[in-house]
Formats: sequence, C-alpha cells, structure tokens
Amino acid sequence: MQRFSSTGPATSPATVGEAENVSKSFGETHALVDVSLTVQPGECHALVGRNGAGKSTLVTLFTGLNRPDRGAIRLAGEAAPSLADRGAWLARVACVYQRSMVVPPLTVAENVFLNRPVQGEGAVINWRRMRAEAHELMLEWGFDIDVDQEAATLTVEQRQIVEIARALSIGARFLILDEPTAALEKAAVDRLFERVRRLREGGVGVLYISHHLEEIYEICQRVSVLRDGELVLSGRVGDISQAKLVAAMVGSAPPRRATEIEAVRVDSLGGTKLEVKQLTVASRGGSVIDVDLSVRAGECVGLVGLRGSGTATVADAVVGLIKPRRGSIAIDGSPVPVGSVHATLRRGVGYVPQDRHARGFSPQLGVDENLTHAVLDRIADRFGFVSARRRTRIAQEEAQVLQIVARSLDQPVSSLSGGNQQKVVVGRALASKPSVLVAVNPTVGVDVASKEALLDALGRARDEGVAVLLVSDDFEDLRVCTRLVVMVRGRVTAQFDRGPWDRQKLISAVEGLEVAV
Amino acid sequence: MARRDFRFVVLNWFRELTLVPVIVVMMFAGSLVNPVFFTTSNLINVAEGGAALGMVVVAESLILLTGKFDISLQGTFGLAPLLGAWLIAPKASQGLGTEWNPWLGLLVVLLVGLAVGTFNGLLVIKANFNAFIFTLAMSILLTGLQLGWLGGQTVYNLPEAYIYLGAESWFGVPVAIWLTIAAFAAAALFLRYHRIGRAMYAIGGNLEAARAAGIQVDRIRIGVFIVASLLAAIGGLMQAGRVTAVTAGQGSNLIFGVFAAAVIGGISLEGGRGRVVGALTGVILLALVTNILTLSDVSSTWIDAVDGAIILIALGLAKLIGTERA
Amino acid sequence: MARRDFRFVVLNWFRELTLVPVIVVMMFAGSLVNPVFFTTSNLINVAEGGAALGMVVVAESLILLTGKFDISLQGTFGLAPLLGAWLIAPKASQGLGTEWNPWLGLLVVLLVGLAVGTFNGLLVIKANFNAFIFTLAMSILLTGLQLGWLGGQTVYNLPEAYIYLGAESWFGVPVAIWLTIAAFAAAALFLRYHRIGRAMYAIGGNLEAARAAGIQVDRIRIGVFIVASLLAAIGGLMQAGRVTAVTAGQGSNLIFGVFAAAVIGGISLEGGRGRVVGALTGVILLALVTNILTLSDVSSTWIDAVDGAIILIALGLAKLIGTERA
Amino acid sequence: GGSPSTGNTSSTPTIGVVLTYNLPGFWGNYLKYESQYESQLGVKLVGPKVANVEANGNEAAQQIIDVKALIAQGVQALIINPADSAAIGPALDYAKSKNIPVVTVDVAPSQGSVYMIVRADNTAYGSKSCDYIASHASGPGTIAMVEGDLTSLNARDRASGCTSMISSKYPNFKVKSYETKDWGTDPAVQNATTALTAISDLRGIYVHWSVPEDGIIAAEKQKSKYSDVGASNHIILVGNDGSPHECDLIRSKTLDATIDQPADKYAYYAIFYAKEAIKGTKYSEGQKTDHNSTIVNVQGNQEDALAAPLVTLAGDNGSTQVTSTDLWCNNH
Ligand SMILES: Nc1ncnc2c1ncn2[C@@H]1O[C@H](COP(=O)(O)OP(=O)(O)OP(=O)(O)O)[C@@H](O)[C@H]1O
Ligand SMILES: Nc1ncnc2c1ncn2[C@@H]1O[C@H](COP(=O)(O)OP(=O)(O)OP(=O)(O)O)[C@@H](O)[C@H]1O
Ligand SMILES: [Mg+2]
Ligand SMILES: [Mg+2]
Repeated sequence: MQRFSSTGPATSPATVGEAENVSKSFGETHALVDVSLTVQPGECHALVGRNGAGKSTLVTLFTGLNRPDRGAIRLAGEAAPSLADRGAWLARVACVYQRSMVVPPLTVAENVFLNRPVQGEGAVINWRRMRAEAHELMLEWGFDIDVDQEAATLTVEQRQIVEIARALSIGARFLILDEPTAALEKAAVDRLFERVRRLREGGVGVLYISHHLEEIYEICQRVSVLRDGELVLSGRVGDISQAKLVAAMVGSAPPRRATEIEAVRVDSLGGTKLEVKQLTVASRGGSVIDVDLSVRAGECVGLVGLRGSGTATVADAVVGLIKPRRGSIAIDGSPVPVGSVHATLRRGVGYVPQDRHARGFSPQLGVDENLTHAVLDRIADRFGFVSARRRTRIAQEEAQVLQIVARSLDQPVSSLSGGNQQKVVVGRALASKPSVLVAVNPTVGVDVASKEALLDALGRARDEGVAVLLVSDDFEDLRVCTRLVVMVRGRVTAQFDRGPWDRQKLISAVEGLEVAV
Repeated sequence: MARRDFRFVVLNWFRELTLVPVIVVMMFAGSLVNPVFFTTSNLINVAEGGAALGMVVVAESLILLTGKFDISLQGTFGLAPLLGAWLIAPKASQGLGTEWNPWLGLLVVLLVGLAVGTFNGLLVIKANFNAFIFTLAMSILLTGLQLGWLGGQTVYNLPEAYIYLGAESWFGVPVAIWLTIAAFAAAALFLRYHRIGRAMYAIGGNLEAARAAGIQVDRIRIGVFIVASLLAAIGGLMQAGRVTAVTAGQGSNLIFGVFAAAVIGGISLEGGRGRVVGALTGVILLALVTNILTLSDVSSTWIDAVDGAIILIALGLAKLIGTERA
Repeated sequence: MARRDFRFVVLNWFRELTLVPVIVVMMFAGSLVNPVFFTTSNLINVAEGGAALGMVVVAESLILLTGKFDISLQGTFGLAPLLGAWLIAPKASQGLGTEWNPWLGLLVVLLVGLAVGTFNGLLVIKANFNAFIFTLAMSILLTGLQLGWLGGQTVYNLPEAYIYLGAESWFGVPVAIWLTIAAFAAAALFLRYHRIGRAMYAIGGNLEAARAAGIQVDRIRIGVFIVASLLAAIGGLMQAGRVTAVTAGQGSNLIFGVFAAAVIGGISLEGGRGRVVGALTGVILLALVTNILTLSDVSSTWIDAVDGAIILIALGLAKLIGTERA
Repeated sequence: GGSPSTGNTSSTPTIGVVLTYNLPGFWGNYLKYESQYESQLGVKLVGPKVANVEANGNEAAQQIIDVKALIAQGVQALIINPADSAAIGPALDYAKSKNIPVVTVDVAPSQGSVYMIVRADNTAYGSKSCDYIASHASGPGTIAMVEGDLTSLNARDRASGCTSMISSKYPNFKVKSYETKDWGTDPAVQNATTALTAISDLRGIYVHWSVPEDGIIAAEKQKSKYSDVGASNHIILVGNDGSPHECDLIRSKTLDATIDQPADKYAYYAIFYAKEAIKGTKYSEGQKTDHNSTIVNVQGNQEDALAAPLVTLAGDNGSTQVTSTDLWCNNH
C-alpha cells in the first residue's frame, strides 16, 4: 500500500479517500473487519455486497459519522480530522447517504444548501441568492422542482434528487453515493451518471454503492466486494465477470443463476380467492391506475415492477392499509370493506409488509408475542384471555419452520439479527394460516440459507392451496411463483404466464422497454 | 430453544422494580425520622393518601402504554364527582336542589368520565390532535367548568352511598385502598394475559406494525382513553368520599404527581414499555415521601422543593439502572 | 420565478397567520362588548398583559423549534427575579438584608437563568433525559425553592433599576411591550436570516441530517435551552417590575398559557415547524381573550372555562386551516 | 362528655399545626408570630404541616393525612387552617374520635365540630371596605373589586360582603368584580389596570389582599390616574391584611385603607384556645372576651370573632387610626 510522507506536500494526492485496515463493531456485530480500500481521483470505485455486508458502515467512517475501532481513514492524503470538526470532513467528502437526510420542513433550496448559507455577509443568509442558485442547479439537472417548495411535499424520487444535488454542489474532491439510484427512474439515473462521469473527468473520486450490478459496469472502473464485513475481492471492473462478482458477494458457489428463472408449474388450480378490479390508488410511494388482478387458490402470482411502479401500493391496498380511490377487492367472491386491515385480515388474509421496521414488529416484545400478533383473537379464550400454551405452541412451530435463531422465545425482536427479524415478520403472517397471503419483499435482508427456508415456506403454503400474491424486486423470490404480472408506472403492462422466464425479457418489461406478452 | 429465558425474567422484574430498594431505604429513613412511622395506622394512612392518586396513575399508565398522553384526567377527576354531587346534594350544601338518588349521582360520575374519555379519544386518535396540547386545553376547560359550575363553592353533605368508596373500611382497611389495589391487579392481569392488553403493548411499541397485524388500533386506543377517564372519575369519587365533599380545586395539579409516579415507576413516555407494578412502586414512593416529610421536621415551606428534588433523584436513579430512557 | 416567489410568500404567511382572522373577529367582538375596548389605553393594557407571557413564549418557541420541550421556564420565571430581589431588598421588605446594588441583583437574575438553562440543557441533551418529565420535575423543584426560600413571603420595596422593565414607559408605551416586541423581532430575524437560526429548523426537522450536514446540534440545542431560560428570567423581571414585587406564586401555571400560545400560533410540538410571528399571534389572541372577558359581563368564575374553550377552538381552527398537525 | 385528656405528664402541652399556603404572604406572617408565641405561651408546636398540592391534587385530602399523622405522634390539640370548610369534616371527625380538640383558624368548618374557631368575619371585611369606599367617594359610580381565589371561602365572603353592602346601602353605586385565580398578583394588577381604563366612573378599587396594591398604584401612576389620598377625584384604594407595608402606604397617603386581619392575634388565640382546650375550659355563647370580641355560634361551633378593624390615616367612621398600637403592623 502506498504511503505518503506527511512532510512532503502532496501536490496531487494519489487518493481522495483511503481506509487502512479499518474495523468497526456494533456490540457483537462485526460490521467491518480489517478493510482497506482506496478511492483515486478521477475514478468511480464501486462497493458492493449483500445487505448488512458493511457498506454503509464504511461510508459512516469515510464521512466522519463514526470512528473506526481500529485502523485509519485518510482524506486527500491526510489523516482524517477529528470527529468533532464536522466542517473539515464536509470540505473533503460529500455524501448521499442511504438514509434520507432531507429536512422535511425546510424548502428545497435550503435543503440543497443545508448548513452552507450562500454567502451574503458572515452568518447572514442571502435568501434571494440561495433560491436563485438552487433554481439554477435544478435547471441544470433538468428537474422541474420548485425550490421554494417544502421538502415534505416531495416524492421519494424528488427527495433523492435534492440529496444528490446537495452532495454534488458541494464541490468536494471525494464523493460517496450510497445506493443513490434506489428510488430513481431511468431518466434520472442517466442524468446522474452523466454528472458522475463529468465529475470524474474533473478529477473527483467517487465511491459508488449499489445493488444494481449493471450500473457498476456502466460507470465504474474498479469494484470492491464486502462480505460479512470483510473485503473479499477488489479489482478492475473489466477483469471481473458478473458471475464472479456475485460469487464473491454470496461467498459460496453462485446460485443457479441462469439466464432463466425457474418457475413452478401447477396443473390444478383452485377457485379464485382474491380478485382485484379496476383498482386505482393515489399514493406517494407509487400510484396505481386501473389494475385488475386475480389470484386462485394454489397459485402464486408475482407482482413485479420498479420501485415506485405501484406494486407495493397494490399490496397495501389489498390488505386495507390504503384506501383506494376506485375499484373493488374481493376475497372468495365477496367484497372486503376497503381501508380496514383488521376486516381484511379476518377474512383470512396474511400480510408481510414491505418495511419490517416500520410495520413488521413491536421491537420491545418477544419473538413469541410478535409471531402471534395476527392471531391474538384465536389464541384467546372466549373472555379474551390469551392462552400462553397456545401462544408458545404456535410460536415454536413457526420458529422451527422458518429456522428463527433466538436465545429464547421471549427474546425481544429488537435484539435479533436483521434476517431473523424478517423471519419473524413472515412467521407472523403464516401463523394465521391464511387462505390468501400478501407478501412484499419477504426475503429482504436474509442470508442464502434462510432465504431458502422462507421461500420454501411460501411454496409450501401455495401447495397447500393458499393464494399467494408476492410483490418483490428480488428475482430470486420469483421462483416460487406460478405467474408474473409486471407493472410500470402504476399500470399492468405485461403478464408472464408460464415459466421459466427469460431474465432479459423480464427486465425489459419491468423497465418498460418493450411489452412482451 | 428454552421456552423462557430465566435471565430475561429476572432482568425484566429487576427493571420494573428499580424503585424497590429506594422504597426500602425510604422506609428505613421513615422509621428513623419518627417511631410513629411503622405503625399500622400510619402505613394505612400512607396507603390511603396514595389511593386516589393511584387510580389515576393506573389510568395514565394505560394511556402511556399505548403511546398517548392525557393531561385532562385531572379535570375529570375533579369535574365528574362535582357534577354527580351537585345533582344529589341539597340546596343548602351547594347542590342543585334536585336531590337525586345517590345511585343516579354515581351514574352521572361515570357518564362524565365516559363522555370526556370518548371526546378525547375521538379527537386525539381519529382527528389526530396532538395529545399534549389537546388534553392540556381540555384540562383547562374541565377545571374551568368545575370552578364555574358552582362559582368556586364546595358541595358537601353527601349521602353515604356517594361517599362510600372514600369513607368506609373493610377489615380495618379503607375501601379506597382495596379498590386501588384491585385496579392495579386487574390492570396488571389484563395487560399481561388479555389479548387486548397484549395488543396495547404492541400498539405502543410499533403502531403501524400492530395495524398491519390486524389489531384494531384505533378502537383500542379510543377504548383506553375511555377506560382511563372512567378510572379518573372513580378516583375523584374516592377522593370526594375521603373528604366527604367536592371542592372546586379537587384535582388541580394532580397530574404532575401522576406522571411522576408513572415515569419513575418505569412506564415509558414513548409507549410500549413498563408495567403497572412499576407504576405502583412509583405511587408508593411518592406517598411515602409525603408521609415522611409530614412526620419529619422539614420546614413546611420546603416540602415542594424536596418533592421536586426527590422526583429528580428517582429519575436519575431509574436512568442509571436503566429502567427508562427517562 | 417571481410569480412562484410571490405564491410561496403568500402561502407561507397564510399558514403562519391562521389566527389573524380570529384576532380580527375577536377585535370586532371586543368593540361590541365594550366601547372602551378600542381605546389606545386599553390596547396598551392588552399588550402589557401579554408582554411577560410573550417573552416566555419566544423562549419556549425556540426550544420547540429544535424539537425539545421545557416546562421549567415557569420556575425560572418565578425563582430568578425572586433571588435577585432577595439580595437587594431591605430586611423589612423580606430581603436578605445585604441590600446589594440593584445592578448586581439584575446580574443574579441572569445568572439564575443561565444556571438553570445550562443544567436543563446538559441533562436533556447530553444525558438524554426525557424533556417532558425532567423539566416537569425541575419545575416542581424551582417553584418549591421559590416558596421555600422566603417562606412564602413577598419581596417588595424594590429599587427603581430593578423594576425598570416593568414599570417605565417610552413614548407612552411601557418598556415591557417594547422589549417583548424586540424579542419577537430579534428571534424572527435570527431564525430567518442567521445560520444558526436556520440550523435550529434543520435540527428540529431532521436531527440526523443536521448532524451529517455539520451542524453542531448538541451545542446549539444546549445554547437554546440557555437562551430560553435567560428570556424567561427577563420575563419574570418584567412581571416583577409591573407588580413592583416578587411573590412566591409568580410563574405558577404560566406554562399552560405559553404552550397554548405557541401551539395555536403554529409552532409544532414535533419540532422544525412554525415561526415566532405565529407565536406572537397566539400571544395576542390569548391576551385579547382575557381582556375581552374582563371587559364583558361574563361571570368571573367562568373565565377559565371560556379560556379553555377558546384554546380548543383555536386548535381546531389551526388544524382545519392546516397550520399544524396540532 | 368525658374530661379532657391530661395524660401527658409533661408540663408543656404539644399542639399540632396544620396550615395551607393559599395566601402565602399572610400565612408567612402568621408563622412568624406563631413561633414567637410558642415559647411565650409555653407550648410545644409540632408542624406546621402544609398541604403539599403537587403530590396530591387536593389540599383537603392532604390535611386529613396530616391530622392523622399528628395525632399518631401524640399531640394533645390541633390548630388547623382548613383548606376547605366542608372537606375538613372527616379530619375533624377523626380528631373527635380520638378526643383531640381542634381550633380552626381563619375558616369556620361547615361540617364537623371544633372546640373553637379563631377568625375574623370576612363578610364584614368586604362590607366595611366597600362601605368606606362608597362613603368617601367623590360621587356615585363604580367600585372595582379585585377578588382573590374564589375557591376559598374567605374570598367569597369578602366578595359577597362588598356586593351586599353596596346593593343594600348605596343604590347609586355598582360593583364590578374581577376574579383572580390562585391569588395571583399579576392577574390582579392586570384586572385593576383594565378597570382603570374601562370604567369611566371608577370611584374606588377594593382588592381582597395586600400583595397587588403596589402594582395597582404603579398602574394608576402609569395611567395618570394616581392622586394622593384626599385629593379631589382620587380613586380610593382599599386593601386587606394590614401588613406593615400597608401601614406605611397609609401613612404616606398612598393607600386609603386596609383591614387589619390580625395575623398576630390569629396566632396568639389559636394557641391560647388550644391550651384552654387541653385544660378543659368551657366557653359559652355570647360570652365577652378580654380582647374586645364575643364568642358567637357559627353552624353549631363556637367562634371567637376577633375584631378586624378598618385601618385608615384619620381613624374616622369607626375605623382605627394607623398609629394604633393594637394593629399588628405596629407591633411587628
Ligand atoms: N448503529 C449501528 N448499531 C448496531 N449495528 C449496526 C449499526 N449500523 C450498522 N450496524 C450493523 O452493521 C452491519 C453492517 O451494516 P451496513 O449498514 O453497513 O450494511 P450495508 O452493507 O450498508 O447493507 P445494505 O446493503 O442493506 O445497506 C449490519 O449487521 C448492521 O445491522
Ligand atoms: N441490539 C442488539 N442487542 C442484542 N443482541 C443483538 C443486537 N443486535 C444484534 N444482536 C445479536 O448479534 C448477533 C449478530 O447480529 P447481526 O445483525 O450482525 O446478524 P447478521 O449477521 O446481520 O444476521 P442476518 O444475516 O440475519 O442479518 C445476533 O446474534 C443478534 O441476535
Ligand atoms: Mg447500506
Ligand atoms: Mg444483518
């Protein structure tokens, strides 16, 4: 590893950012173990790894939000400033964090120039100039966002753009983008890449984190792979095939990653369990227009689309979390009252929500309690008193089927690992022995073996005659499906009836490029 | 996998019962301060002093557990028994003169609790008013009504049935104490073993998760507001019975003690955490402190300051032992 | 751009000034109730009545904007001027007898504000105590000290320099009014145009984002606690000057009005939202209501109830117009 | 009735004291005198216990606890200032059941029985004060009454004393009353200021207690409505309590009058009667006392209705001159 003399002035420092043997633990979790990584000026360095691999943790070290337990961070060839000196960090490195760093009550202009008053005199803010400059920035980006608008009123994508605009306008030599494109549409992604290329040509070093591997091949020169907090692979993008990259990330032989997704074939289907007609929902997370959909017993319908395409909204509307503007939802042929989760779930629906932290569990309560939250009335006697015996039995059963790893059944879910938390959320839905299961990203953040277990559980439910509606942006999940429905911008645009499905075609459909029926 | 982790059980009890050592120390201090302290009659006195407060602490704890807040319980505590008393007391002792049957008066007390609780519940849960400021305004309104209704007068000469809860004893122990113990026990059992009790913890821990699990979160939360107001009304009745009168000032500033007892007893202001047994220790501690100050020679004007200091110390202690991110 | 600007400005002002139509209606009602209402001298009364409250409202608004909470401002409001007065007043009028120079007394007032603010700030921000329960306990302690210090006595016969703020006038308008207007104006300008003012909004709006953007969130939040306590101490001095005495009860229950004014004026209890000009309209509304009720023939015992009702209505209105998810 | 308990062999009787702070200034002075008379009258006082409002939300309930605690400690008599005249009933009943005699100060109980009530007639305070204002006013008009906490019997009595005096004796006068919560000084001053502005024929201000007087005077000065006592168009200001500071104000012609609410006599006679109760002395209705008062019957209890004269500079119309050594402000 190259080192620079601290005495000799680094006329053109060879790195904009450098991590040297850094380690970081949170309690017993070793988020980073002895990781070394450099970002050169003029390069885009990709950082990939599975969920929880430690990528964002490395970002917090590079941006001075955390201090490494061991090892050192260097910026622009110099030792990193002390954590308290935020100003020094900000001058050296700009970042789009994975977590939203938008301040909702402030305007777009202020968010762009957060804590960087467009200099009037001293600490006094020149509003006119700040607005004008923010407006100009937005124009440059080709986004018609009113800079005087409150950030609270922005869509998720617009917020992301605000954050990107903020990071890019700082003019630091080191830029970190942690999953910047997760909420972006294609056009916006292209514009982002265009900017990144230009910055790179201007000598800026970029650390780019994304789960979309194709993006990495598009704009990055080097790639590093983290697995369980360790750096397992690093090299030039051109030298590493996608298969090798995935292998490094997963750690074992690459999964059957053929060009095709295998699918289940089911010959005998039951009657229609879930029927959605002309569903129209307005939602910030992705509106839905005139969606028709039906799921029969024993069928698993995969609802596929980009983030914001409305797939998750359909799921939320089906279980009654959102009130649709129009349309009907029927279970077993009779309509369910809209907008009441309780009423819907009583009709035999199980639900795995998208975000486990937001809707999945009560963190302070035990595994057993969380597993039985959807069946409280079933494990209670006629006076409403809960039978501990029945609760334990159900919880034990689910814990076993889903291979939940916990010290005991009453361990608080907050202290489980992310993957096990996710299993609790799936278990909660399955515990109600539903006849219709609505699952959104059910395997998010779980390891390979656990993923198998979860998908097996879904598959078993399907085989037992449950009608499954599976919303997922992870193609691996789709192999338990019998049929796929693709949504683009809130509308159903394509259907794939029989597997195996061609990955390429599916991606094209999801991206809205061509319609293959 | 062990069904129940012994360590967890012990830890949990330990966290709920942070105050027990403090209470033991206070008891010891009490017996040093004055030999009278450890007499049955004084300890009953302590318990009786904490009884009405305890009812409202149970009420507030239920609301806190579901992640909400109700300041106006103190208003209900005053207004409900006042209206009931007004309808049954003779004109000479500030009643309306209708001299209703005392049982009707008791019904009125409960109805006031019901009405206020429903109103608060609907507006805080359904109309989504901020619980702090809304129930604060309600508290001002209810206390104002209590003052205005009788022009600041006290209603007295109340019939026996009406003051029964506060005035009578069973087996030498005042009914109010039995009733408060019963309320704590019922709340504890309900919260621990009833599906709605468990649902309340789920709601307080993560509202959206509870909703997504099909728990009727709004109905339960409104119900909790109603039950709490009813308990506050009953607490007010106990207090009225104890002094055999309803004063225009009954309940004012009560809520400070209520929050203090609940929070130092480990009920989290953020919802979902804590147990009523902890809240009970909070009530006991406050009642003990008051009693010991009474028995000691602390100059009377300093009592409030000592009280504030002790709450602060208890908060600090609770934080150290980690019951609460208080 | 220009058009957008205009819309933005109008919309924003509209949201902040929800209460203006209510105030206009109240003014109209006032002039119907009593022809005296619209005289300069009465309007000055209204303003003077709201001045000390207004200082504390500015203080609380600053804290609320950064997403915190301070109940003990009312304790500082009472205790700080009491200690100052005690050191300068002669023994005969309940002073200590040291008869310090009044300027030293004023310094003591500020020092008490500084001390309490620093203590609160450190414990709420650094030690992470829950702001509600911690400052509630502090409030009980400070009020208790205020009572205990002088055994409930009133300090009077205060020197002119000490009561200047509350007793003197400039151009026919009491100094207290000028000072409160100045405090509101300074806070408004600071919050809108100063880097730290904007940082306060960012902190209240998204603490993590503010931290990541290099804003020194802890330092600013502690600073805000200190400034707020200083403002409360000055408010207490104004009040003491007005009544030319410091009583043991000064400040008690003040905080209810403070929160009510701030919140109906659009300051969000969740932080990051609202402007002090809105809070000012809240103060004006409350002061007007008090004045009109006083001028009207509403029986005096009903005043509290009417007050509570009006706060509720204002809250409802603010919600309808959408200033606040109150 | 049984003979009073003399079980305590010690020669100094112990007496428990239970007070309120609903009027801090007055009770602060009371306390000072009480400790002064404690040795003078040869008793041992336990307490005072003061209702701790924060922890209880009801002073009356706290007083019951305090009474029980004091009796448990073996006091032979009790001095109580009831927080509420009705709600003190159970405490009195309890004391009676334990044969402990009670002297109440300042408040006559409406439930329960006591040995003696030491109190001045608050209704008379109100009627004397407003009588003074109306009879000394420059012409007919309005009297502004700044009321104390109306949840206290004393404030209500003072209010009704004033209004009934005016309505029965002075048809040309009106009373406009202003409520003040918790005896708050600032609202009192604010109300008086409003009255100064709003009432064009304002002849006088009657304020139920002494603390707001300075602020009211300051407000008058600020509104240029101030004049010395006796000047034409002078707005009469009458207060209550008779504190040393008030006597100074009267001497300096700033305050017209006040009621000498004798904190010293309250303290003295409370202890005195408590001692008499322990001794078992009996009083009868109509009996004249040695200090210019009569024992009267108030709702079945005996009351020593202490003289509470109006204090003025001139001492006219049956009022007491401010120089009188009978006044507590002069033997302070
Ligand atoms: N503040 C924290 N406290 C405790 N554990 C943490 C904290 N931050 C991260 N972790 C843990 O460190 C590990 C690495 O997390 P990190 O956020 O870096 O993953 P990531 O690679 O960014 O994943 P993703 O792709 O899902 O964003 C995880 O196990 C995570 O739970
Ligand atoms: N807050 C916590 N309190 C107690 N134990 C914890 C806490 N967070 C994590 N753990 C424990 O630390 C261990 C590692 O957790 P971590 O989240 O790093 O797992 P992981 O490797 O990311 O697993 P997964 O792939 O399931 O997400 C687990 O045993 C977990 O129970
Ligand atoms: Mg990450
Ligand atoms: Mg993990």
